[in-house]
Formats: sequence, C-alpha cells, structure tokens
Amino acid sequence: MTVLISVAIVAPLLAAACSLAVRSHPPGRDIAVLAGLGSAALASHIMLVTVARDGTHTVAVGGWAPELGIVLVADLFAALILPVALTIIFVVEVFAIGQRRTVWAANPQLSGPLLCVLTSGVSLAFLTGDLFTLFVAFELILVSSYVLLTHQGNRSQVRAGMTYVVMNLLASTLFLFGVAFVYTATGTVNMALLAERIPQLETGVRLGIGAWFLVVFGTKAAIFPLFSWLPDSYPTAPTTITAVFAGLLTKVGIYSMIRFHNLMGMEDLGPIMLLVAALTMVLGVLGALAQSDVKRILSFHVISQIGYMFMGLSLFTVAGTAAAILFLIHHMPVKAVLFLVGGLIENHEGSSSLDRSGGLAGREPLVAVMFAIPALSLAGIPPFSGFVAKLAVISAAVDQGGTVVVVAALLAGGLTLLSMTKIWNEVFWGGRTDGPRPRPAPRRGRRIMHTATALAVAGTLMVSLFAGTLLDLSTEAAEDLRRPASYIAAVRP
Amino acid sequence: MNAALLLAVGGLTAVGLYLLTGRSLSRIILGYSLLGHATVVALITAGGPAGWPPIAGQAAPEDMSNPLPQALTLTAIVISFGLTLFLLALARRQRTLSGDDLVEDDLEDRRIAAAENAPTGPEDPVAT
Amino acid sequence: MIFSLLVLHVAVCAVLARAGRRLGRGSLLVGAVPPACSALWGAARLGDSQPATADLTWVGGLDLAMTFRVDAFAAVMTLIVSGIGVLVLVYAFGYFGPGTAHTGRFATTLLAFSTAMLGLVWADSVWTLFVFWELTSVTSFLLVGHKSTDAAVLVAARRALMVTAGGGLVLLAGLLLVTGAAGTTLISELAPVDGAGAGATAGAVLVMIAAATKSAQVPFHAWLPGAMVAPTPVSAYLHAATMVKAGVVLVAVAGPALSGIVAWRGCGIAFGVASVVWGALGALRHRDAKLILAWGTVSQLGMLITLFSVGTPAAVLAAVALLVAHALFKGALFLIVGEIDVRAGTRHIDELGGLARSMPVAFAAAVLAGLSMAGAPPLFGFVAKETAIGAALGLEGPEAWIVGFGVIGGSVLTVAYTVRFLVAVFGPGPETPLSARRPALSAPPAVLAAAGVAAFAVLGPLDSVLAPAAVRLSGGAAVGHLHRWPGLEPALAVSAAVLVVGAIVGLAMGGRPGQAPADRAARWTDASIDGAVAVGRATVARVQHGSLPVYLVTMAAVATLAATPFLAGISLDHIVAWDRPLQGVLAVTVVGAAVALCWVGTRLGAGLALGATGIAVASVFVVHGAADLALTQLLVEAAIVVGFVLAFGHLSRSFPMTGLRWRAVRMAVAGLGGAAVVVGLGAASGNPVAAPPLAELAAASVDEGGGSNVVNVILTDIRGLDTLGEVLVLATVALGVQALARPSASRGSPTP
Amino acid sequence: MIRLGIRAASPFAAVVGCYLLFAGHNNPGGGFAAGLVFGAVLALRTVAGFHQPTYGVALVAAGVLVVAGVAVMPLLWGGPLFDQQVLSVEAPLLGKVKAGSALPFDIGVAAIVVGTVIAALDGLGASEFAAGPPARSDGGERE
Repeated sequence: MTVLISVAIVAPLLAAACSLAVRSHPPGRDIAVLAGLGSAALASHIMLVTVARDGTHTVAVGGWAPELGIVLVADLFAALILPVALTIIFVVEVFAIGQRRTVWAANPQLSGPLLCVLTSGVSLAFLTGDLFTLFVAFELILVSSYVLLTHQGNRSQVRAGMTYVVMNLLASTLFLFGVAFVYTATGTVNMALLAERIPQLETGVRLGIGAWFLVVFGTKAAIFPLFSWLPDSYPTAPTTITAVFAGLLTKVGIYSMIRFHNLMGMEDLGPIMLLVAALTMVLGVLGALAQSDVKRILSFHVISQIGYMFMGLSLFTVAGTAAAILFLIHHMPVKAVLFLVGGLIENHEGSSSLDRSGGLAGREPLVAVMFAIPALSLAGIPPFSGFVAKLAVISAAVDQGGTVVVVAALLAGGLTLLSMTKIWNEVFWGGRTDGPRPRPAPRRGRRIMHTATALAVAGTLMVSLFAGTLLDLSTEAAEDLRRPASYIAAVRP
Repeated sequence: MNAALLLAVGGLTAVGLYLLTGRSLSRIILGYSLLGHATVVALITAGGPAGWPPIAGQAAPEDMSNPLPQALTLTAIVISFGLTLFLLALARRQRTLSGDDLVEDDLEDRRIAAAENAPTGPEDPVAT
Repeated sequence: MIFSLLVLHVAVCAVLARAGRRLGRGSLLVGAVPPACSALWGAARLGDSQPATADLTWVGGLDLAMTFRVDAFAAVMTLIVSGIGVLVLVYAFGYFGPGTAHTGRFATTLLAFSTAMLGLVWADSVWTLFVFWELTSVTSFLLVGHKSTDAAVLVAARRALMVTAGGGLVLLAGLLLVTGAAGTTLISELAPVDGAGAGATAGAVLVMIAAATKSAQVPFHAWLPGAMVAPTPVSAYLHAATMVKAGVVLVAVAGPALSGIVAWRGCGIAFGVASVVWGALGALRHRDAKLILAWGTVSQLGMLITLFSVGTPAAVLAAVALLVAHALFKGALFLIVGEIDVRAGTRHIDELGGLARSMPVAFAAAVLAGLSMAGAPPLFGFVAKETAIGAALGLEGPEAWIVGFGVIGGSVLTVAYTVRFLVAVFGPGPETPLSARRPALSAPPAVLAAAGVAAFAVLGPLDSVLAPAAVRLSGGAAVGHLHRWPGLEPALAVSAAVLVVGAIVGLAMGGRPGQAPADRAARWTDASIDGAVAVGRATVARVQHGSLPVYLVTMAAVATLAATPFLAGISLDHIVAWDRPLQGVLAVTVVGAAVALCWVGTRLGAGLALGATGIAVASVFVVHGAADLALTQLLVEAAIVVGFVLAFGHLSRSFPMTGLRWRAVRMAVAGLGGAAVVVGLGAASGNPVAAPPLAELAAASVDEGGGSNVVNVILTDIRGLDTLGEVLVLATVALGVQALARPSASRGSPTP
Repeated sequence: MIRLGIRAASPFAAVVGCYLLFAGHNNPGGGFAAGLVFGAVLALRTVAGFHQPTYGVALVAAGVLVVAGVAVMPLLWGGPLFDQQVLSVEAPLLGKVKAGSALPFDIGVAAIVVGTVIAALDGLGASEFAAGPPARSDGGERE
C-alpha cells in the first residue's frame, strides 16, 4: 500500500523532472510524462481494488505518530475518486499529444511536467489525512494551474490569470487563517484528531470553523457566490488544460468539503448550504444560457453541476453523501470529455464560438456522437451516468423533504438540456458558416485526439453501466464519512 | 492569546484586504504580501505564547515557543514567496502587453452585460 | 426473449450507424427487420394470458432496474409500435428517392426511436419507463431535426425536445413522489393510492402533467404541429401512432393505481377535454394537410387522455379500442399525405384537388381511414367511438357533463374536419400534376386502411385481445365487450346525429377560403424558452460582471459573514495584552508600517515600505522565539522587495485613483475582514480542547530526527512531505516565470 | 566600485549559504535560507552586469529529482515514505554533523530555490534592469 500511495504521489514528480531534463527531445518528453501519469493512474486503480477489499489503509509519512507527523489515508472515498481523476489526466495528456502542431495546443515543454505536478498535488489532496498538507496540496494544484493557464502569455490569458490567481490567493490566505483557528482550538492539524476534537468545541467556534472552511473550499469548488473566477478563466486556457481544470480542480474543493464537513460534524450548516446549493445550480445554468461560446457555456455548467454535488453533501445523510460521491465520479469524466469535444470542435470549425460554426454533425458524425453522449449525461438524460447521479441526489433530497432544492435541481436539469440543445443546434446542425479557418491538426494527430476522446466517452458509459456497483461503493464510503469513528480508528489503531 | 499580536493580525489583514481589492496589480501584490504576514503572525499566535527558539538543548521544552506553527508558516512563507514571484512575472507580462499594471475586466462578461443593458431588437429565434 | 429482441434492435442500430452511409436507402429495409421480429412476437403473444417478464438490476441502491412485463396491453402496443414501424420503414424507402443523403442516419435514428418506444411500452419498473420515455424525446428530437440546415426546423426540434424532455423532469419528480407513497417501483404492483397524503396527490398531478406534455395536450401541444417539419414517415410514426401515445400509455398504466385520486382525474379530464376541442378547432382552421392531421391528433389524444383518466371499465375499453383505431387511421392518413407531398410537391389544400381520379389507391385508402376517423360504420373507428360515447353517457355527476361534452362535441368536430380534409384534398378542383407512382409509398397506407376494415370484420377475435388489455388497465374489473352493432341505444342516436351535424359543418367549412391561423401557442412556447435565456442574460450581467476587485470584495464579505458564528464563542478571559512588552511596540510598528504602505503614492516607495513592514514582522518573530522564521522572513522580504522594484520600478507614476464610494466599500469590507480574523482567533483560542504536543516534538526531534533544531527537523523530516510540496510550488513558479518571460517560446495563441 | 564590492562579497556569501545549509538541522537555517543566499549572490551579480545564469530550469529539475528521490528512497528497503536515515559525519569547520537523508533533501531544496531565483531574474528582466530602461520587444505578441 505504501508503494501504491507513493507511486501515486511521487511518480509524476520524477516524471516531471525527467521530462524537464529532456525537454528538447519530444518523444522522450512525452514518454516520461505518460509513464509518470500512467503509473500513477495504474497505482490508483490497484489502490481502489485493495481498499475495496481490505478497507482503509494508512501510511504514516516518515513513520511518525499521527499526533506529530503527517498521515496519508487511503479510505474508500479517496480510493474511489483518485482513479477517476488520474485516469482523466492521463487521457487528456494523450489528447494533448494529438493536438500538437495546432494553434490550440499548450506548450508541450511545459504542459507535460506541469500536468505531472498537478497530478501529484491531486493525489496528495485526495490521500492526505492532514489539514495543512491539504493546504500544501491545494497550493501545488493551484500553482501548476496558474502556470498552465497563463504560460502562453497572451492578453486574455494574462487578464484571466490575474482574476484566477488573485482570487485563489485570497482563498489560500483564508485557508491559512482557518488552519490557525483550528490549530489554536485543537492543537493539531491531523484530520482524524480533528474529527475527535472539533465536535467537542463549543457551538459557535465549531460552526465558525465550518463556515470558514466552506468559504475556503467553496471558492475552490466555485459555489455561489464565490464562482466568479471560474467562467472568466477556464475558457482562455488551451482546451486540454481546461479539460483537466474543469474535470478536476473544482472537484478537489467539493472533495475536501465532503471529507471535512462530514468528518467534523457540520450538520448544523445544512439548511444554509442547501440554499447555496440551489442558487449555485440555478445561477450556473442561467449563466450558461447567456453565453455564446462552447467553452464558456461548459464553464458555467461546471458551476451548475457543482451545485448538485454540494446539494448531496448539504443533506448530511448517507444517501446524500453517497449521491454526492457518485455525482463526483460521474461528473469528472463527463466534464473533461465535453471540453475535449470542445477542442475537437475548435479543430474542425476553427473556433469554439457558436456564431462561427455549424453543420458539424454532417461532416464529423463521430464528433457529434462524442458530444451527444456526455451532453445528455450532463443534462441527466437516461440511460447515461448523469441520470443515475442526479436521481441519487434528488431522491436523497426528496427523502429529506427538501422541496426547494429539488425544484431547483430539476429546473437546472431542464435548462442544462436547453443549453446543450443550443450547442447542438448551432454547432452540429445548422448551416456551415464561412470564415477563415486555421490549419487543423494533421491526420495522425486527429486520430489520436479522436481515440482519446472516444476512450473517455467509453469511460463515461462505463460509469453509467457500473453505476450500481459505484453507488454501492459510494454508499459504503459515505457510511464511513458519516461515522467518523471508523476514520479515526483507521488512523489511530 | 496575545492581544498585541491579535492587533497585528487584524491590522495586517485589514490593510492587506484593502490593497488587494485595488485595481493596480502592484497594490494587489502589496496586499497579498501583507495578508501573507497576517497569516504567519496568526499561525504563530495560534501556536501559543512566546518562548525560546525551539532548539533542543538550548532551552527546556516547556520554555520553547511552539515549533510546529513555525514549521507550518515557513512552508507557507515559501509558498507565498513563490506565488508573489509569479504575480510579479504576471504583472511584468501585463506591462509588456498593455503598458501598465491595471487589472482589466473580463471582456466577454462585459460584452454580455452590455448586450443585456442595451435595448435589443426582437431576438433571432435560432441564435438563442 | 424480451432482452433478445431489445439487443437485436440495438445491434442492428449499431450496424446501421456504422454502415448506414454505405447501405444508403437499403438501410431502411435492414432497419425494418428488428421491428418485424418484435411485431411477430407481439402478435404471437396476443392470446397469451401469462405476461412475459424480464428483469435486470442496474442500480440496486436506487431501485433502478430494467424490468419488463409484456401483458395483454403491452402486446397490443407492441403490435402497434413495431407493426406500424415496419410499414413506416418500408414507406420511407419509397419516400426518400434513390440517392437521398443521410438515409442511413435516418434509418438508424428511426430504429433507435422504435427501440425506445418498445422499451417504454414493455416497461414495468417506473424507472425503466422513465429511461425509455426520455430516450423517445431525444430520438424524436433528432428525427424532427432531420433537415437540420433549415432554421425553422431547428426551432421546432428544440421546442419538441424542451416540452417533452421538460415534461420528463416533471415526470421524474412525480414518479419519485408516487413511488415513495406506493412503496414500490413496479407498475404492476402499484396498489391503488387513493386518499393518500399530499405527496401522492402532488405526484399524481405531476405525472399527469408529464403525460400531457408528451401527448401534446393543451397548453403543451404547440410542439406537435411544429414537429410536422419532420419527414412524413416521422410524422406518421412518432406524431400519430407511437410517441405521442407515450403519455396516454402512462396515464393508462398508472390509472389503476391513481384514478382514485380526485386531482388525477380532474387534471386528466381538464387536459383531455380542452385538447379535444381546441385540437379539433385547429384541424378545422389549418390549410396544410399535414397540420390538419396533426391538430386532429391533438384532439384524438385528448379523447384518449380523457377516457383513460375517467378510468371506468367502459371508458378504458373505449380508450383501448380508440388507441388501436387511431394508430391505424391516423398512420394511414399521414402516409397518404406524405405520398401526395412527394408526388404533387405540395400539401396545401388550396393547391390540391382532383386527386380522387389520379391517385385512386390513395383515395380509397384515405376514404376508408377518414371514415374510420370520423367514426362511421362499417369501420373499426365506429366501434371505438360508439363505445366511447356509450361510456361517456354512462357516467354520473359533473364528470358526465364535461366528458360527455368533450366526447360528443369532439366527435362532431372530428367528423367535420375529416370531411373537410377529404373534400379539399380529393374533391373537385383543378387536377394537381403528379410525378411517377412509387409502390413503396402507396402500399403501407393501403395496408393500414384495410386493417381498419378488417378489424371491424373480425371484431370477435379482436375483442378477445383488446378486452383483456382493458381489464388489465381498469385494475381487473370486468369491462364488457366491443360490439359491431350496439343495438338501438342512446349512443347510436348520438352517433348518427354526430355524423350528420359533423358532415354539414365539414362541408360548409370545406369550400371556404381563408387564412391559416397564427400559431400563437408555438410562439408562446418559444417565447418562454427564450425567456429562460433572457433571464440568464440578465442574471449573468449582474453576477458575472468581470471585475476582479468586486469579486474579491464579495469574497471577503462572505468570509466575514462566515466568521459570525465565532461571535457566539468569543470570550476575553484568556486574552493577555502581551507576553513580552516589546511585542506591543512591534505590533503597533507593524500596523503603522502597513498603514503607511497604503498611503505611499509611488510604486518604488511602496516597495520600500513593504520592506519595512517585513522587517517589523521579522522582529515580531525574533521576539516570539522563532529564529528560523525571522531569518527566512528577512531573506524572503529582501527578495520580494528586489523583485517588486524590478517589476514595477519603471512604472513610477502614482497609483490610479478610484471612486470615493467604492473606496469606502473596500475600507469597510477590509476592516470587517480584519475584525473577522481577530474574532475568529480570539474565539477559537478561548476554550481549546487539547494542547499541542510540545515536549513530544522536542524529544522526537532529537531522538529520531537527529537534529536539535526542532523546526528544521519538522521541515525536513516530520513534515517533509509539506516541504516537498512547498519546493515543488517553487519549482513550478520557476517554470511559470520563465514561460511568462518568453511566451514566444510557446507555440500558438488560442482564444480570440 | 559596486561591482568590485559584489565580486569580493560573493565567495563570502557563498560560505554563509553553505553554513546555513549544513547547520540548519541543529541551528537556524536550512535549505531554503541557503538557497536564497546563493540566489542573492547570483542576483547581485546579474544586476551588476556580470553574467546572467541560464541553467535555472535544469537546476530545478535536478532539485525535484533529488527531493522526490529522497522521499521514495526508503521504499527500496521497505520503510515508509520519507523515512529518515541518520549518519554521523565529522565535517571540517562544522564539527560533528549528524547528517541524515535530511541533508540531500536540504540540498535539493536549495537547488530548487536557486533555480527559481535564476528563473525569476530572467522572468523579471534583471538584465534589462542592469542595462537601463526595458526594451519592449521581448517577443510577446500583442493582440
């Protein structure tokens, strides 16, 4: 287990260093990156099998006791989400290799190593059982995302980068204040110990800490009213980068909330969180309706969908938490695929703007299919994964009698479908518009891009096919989260 | 808890926030630095009272200042140092592109807001 | 068998998707194979009293399963869905001339739709039904939008999808409530839930609304006439025979469980009667032959919804008969109009005429189908309508009046628009020139029309098939029988009167020239869809204004708000002024330096003030006993000041001024933010639940870490992982800084 | 005059850096501080116009390799991640140094810090600063 966890965290780093060392040699560079990302992804899959079979594993880094050192905890929750995330990054990197030599590509010398660093940060964030290490992991993810976002240095990227960087810097600052609050009240930053001690705090302090970390994690997760950075920044990055961001970054925030707020017993915040969830869902999708660029539409949908996960979390029931976890598993690949398809649209149409494209379904039926499946899934149309996830969230809410949030969720679902229809009608149907088109990717690159996207689409279909198993696992993970004693016992045997 | 240090934390945070919400990137960086100071002071304040430097052998453990927040803040300082460097580079890039260091509004957001506020004719049924 | 058939459908779909382009028009015939198999199987099952079932768990935790149950009613529906499906696919072979583009795609989608529809009528679990329900919406969207380069087509397709799939969302909510109240998700096990709580009632109403959207009931009907932009085979199949029946099927199968709920019956009858009348009026006013039929469909669907909602055994039997009759006659009429459209090049009734002579087969078929629609003997439509009128007359109370009005008034109007249609299209007038005859076009409608006659002829066996279906849908009650000749009853008199009055009205309307009515409902539907977009614009213009400072102020304000619970936990007992007096001095210095930093007008000066603040903070660390921290702080501060000067040194002009009000807002939020942090720290430290393990750290550092500088041991060993992350941040920054310095090294400049 | 001063101070500062690097485990200091001191030397030399080092990224890559290597090395003999191995070494000038794997770790840290400083010097245009007012034509595309 130690090996698996170490591989997931450190292998991408070694790959990044190697890739930087041979950065003027493209094949070596790509092989190093793919090897690092691939081995991490593989390790995470083995980890899932192991954890599902044997239960939670912990690794005391450096052999120190949890009171002193850092503990890495591979519980079922982490083991469920990590493979999804790491596989997405791997597939996106494959796509990126196909996208080379087009004007939409990221700089391969940088994007590979940076994706590796990001991967490492994601693994660390999912596996850590330490609040401060979580901060470091966040910073690792963020700093690599800052650089990935701005490394081409054009004007829109620098502008968007500033919004993104500065807002997240403030969030990180708030995180540190939060650590100070927690540390002064409990004398530790170990999550298991916190799960013991925070519920003992007096109500005001406990809720204050909970609410404060809602703001901290909520900014990363882009919930209402802290989402403004997202739609401004995501669309400006190269497609592959956006795919990773959209698939992963906000989810790390949701993940942290699901872990933190469940373990620390923040049920009292539930009602207000449900309100925030409803607003996030509806405002996100309304924002998407107003946009006229595929990548911007999809960016707003990230927010809207975050609302569903937040809704599941806010219910603070096993069913709700399980639904949120299942939604995470469904959403990450679906969103990444949609952005990859956005990249394909750019490649075929010369732009991701709705006004400048049309009739793609006739010319590239495969792209149309690869868009339709995740788009329908996003809108919650059966039999795709989004339906199961949405049904899980909504039925958990119905059990709790949350009428307002259910109505909001259904409304958001309908409007999501409307905005997907908008993309479909204007990009895939309709007449072809003329205009200057940049040179598309060469044939081989196109084949790689299509294969990577198709693989990812197949992945989303697998999520749907095995939704039953995944929901069972999610429920098991949610039971552990809702019963912190098991987590504590795993960390301090 | 130490009122003097609390004052420093509060003051640094307030001034930092004020500077951070400015429109000039140089002030944003100043604000971020101050906020960084504030977090560091907050963390060591959270760690307990002042004491001797935590070097084993030079002072008894009970007389030492709490080393853990110091280690945490060292990590935090280094991170914020790195991020400040990055912000500086971003600012320099912005200067190259636009000639000053002002943060610009998002153009697409502005365009949509403007389209909303401007009186528009009947909508094209297909475009919407 | 159920799964094998579904797999066969899907497999052929996949083959067509791959090879459709190569097969061209032939793929329509290939696509007819699976429906033919299903139809044969359905026909074989007709007499079987034992339902066929199949079950496959999908998501156990949510009771999501693919559960199918083909009972007497489902077998009848199978025959309609697949039988007409075969005919339509064959017809489409003739409809699309050789060399028409995208026929492969059309065949794939049509077959996919057929599969979804089969799944829907076979479903036993409500979630299975829901899955296929939404699939029919999506596939019908693709079919309606088949001619996708036309802007009007896109609007119609979007309208159809949004209404039917939006109805799907309502259905989702309704099903959750109903199944919650009933305690099962299996339709066959739904016990009557009359008198249950508000949840069940709300659920029933939502289910009824969903059915109304799918079955194009007023006021959700606008999508159906709009969907007539689709190729005629689609209109005949989806918008007459099958998909629009999905809502009817839902009302039918849910009827036994829900018809005890007054709101369910009331809603259904309201939707139904309104649609019967409004649809028929629409059919009387429109001048496009296809639209006449489409509006007629709205009317007929209203009749079906009414009868199923009423739910008495007689009404259910009438509804089942009408369901079958409608599929036969409306399918035939649509196909005939399609043939006329293809051969004459128009379907506007003003431009058509004299087709009775030039298209004798079509004429004969149209007359048979039309008379069946009008409910004239000796056709199956007569039996159905006769039973319906009888059922309406058998009701009591206010329901009797409303339903009676709907059924009888609707019948009159039906006769009227049928007569008008037949006269206008086939009657006297300038003969429309036609193109060559295509057998594949004329055979399927003739078959369907003949089936209407045959059904009347062999009513006995048919009754033995339909009556069990009706028994199933009326919750097991005895339903009586269909009669070829009901005898001299009030219903017969009413029927005769209906025919006479209707014919007069129809003939009177037929010759009148006029304008097609404006499609207000469609406009309203589109306006409400566009309204959502407009609301989106308005919202986003407020929320997402693109200004970073506003975002930051929002965030700081939210954080301040989040800190309010701390106020409840604050106490002052544990607060000391200072541990060492010097701290007080230094704290004031720090704050003073920071405030000074605010006042400095130039960037260079600000950089230096920043340095001063840093030094003051470092002194705080020294006093606190944090030597490493102080050292690092000084070094970092120096580096940052140098960097600041390097980056901004050339920009010597002073900071831009901002508005006074905005500055006040910033000051307020900043002050509150500072206070929030102080309150948070003060409250959190008030009553700590545990003390940090200081002695253990010091001991561990020496014993196991091998160093006496505890901080350094923590950094490199105990919390080495953090340090690893920290230096990786630096490494990444190094890459980023270099990339920003030389952006030309990176290829490309995406996004305009 | 300044250049001369910087030239003279460089070796001295380098020694200070080394001290911080090796002494950090027992006294204030450590890899980060040492790296910054080294970096400061390079920065001063650059600003003074001696030469601008260009091996920043390579140094960073090497540092990452070392640091990540130290982290996973214990796995080879089955220890946990970051398991500390302590050795006692007699070093000149510093006396007895109990150096463990913390030392290569600190060296890796220092390497990354120096690399970052070099990259930052490049990124913030230190050489331009030395050469006078900045040139606008640094290859950035204007839109």
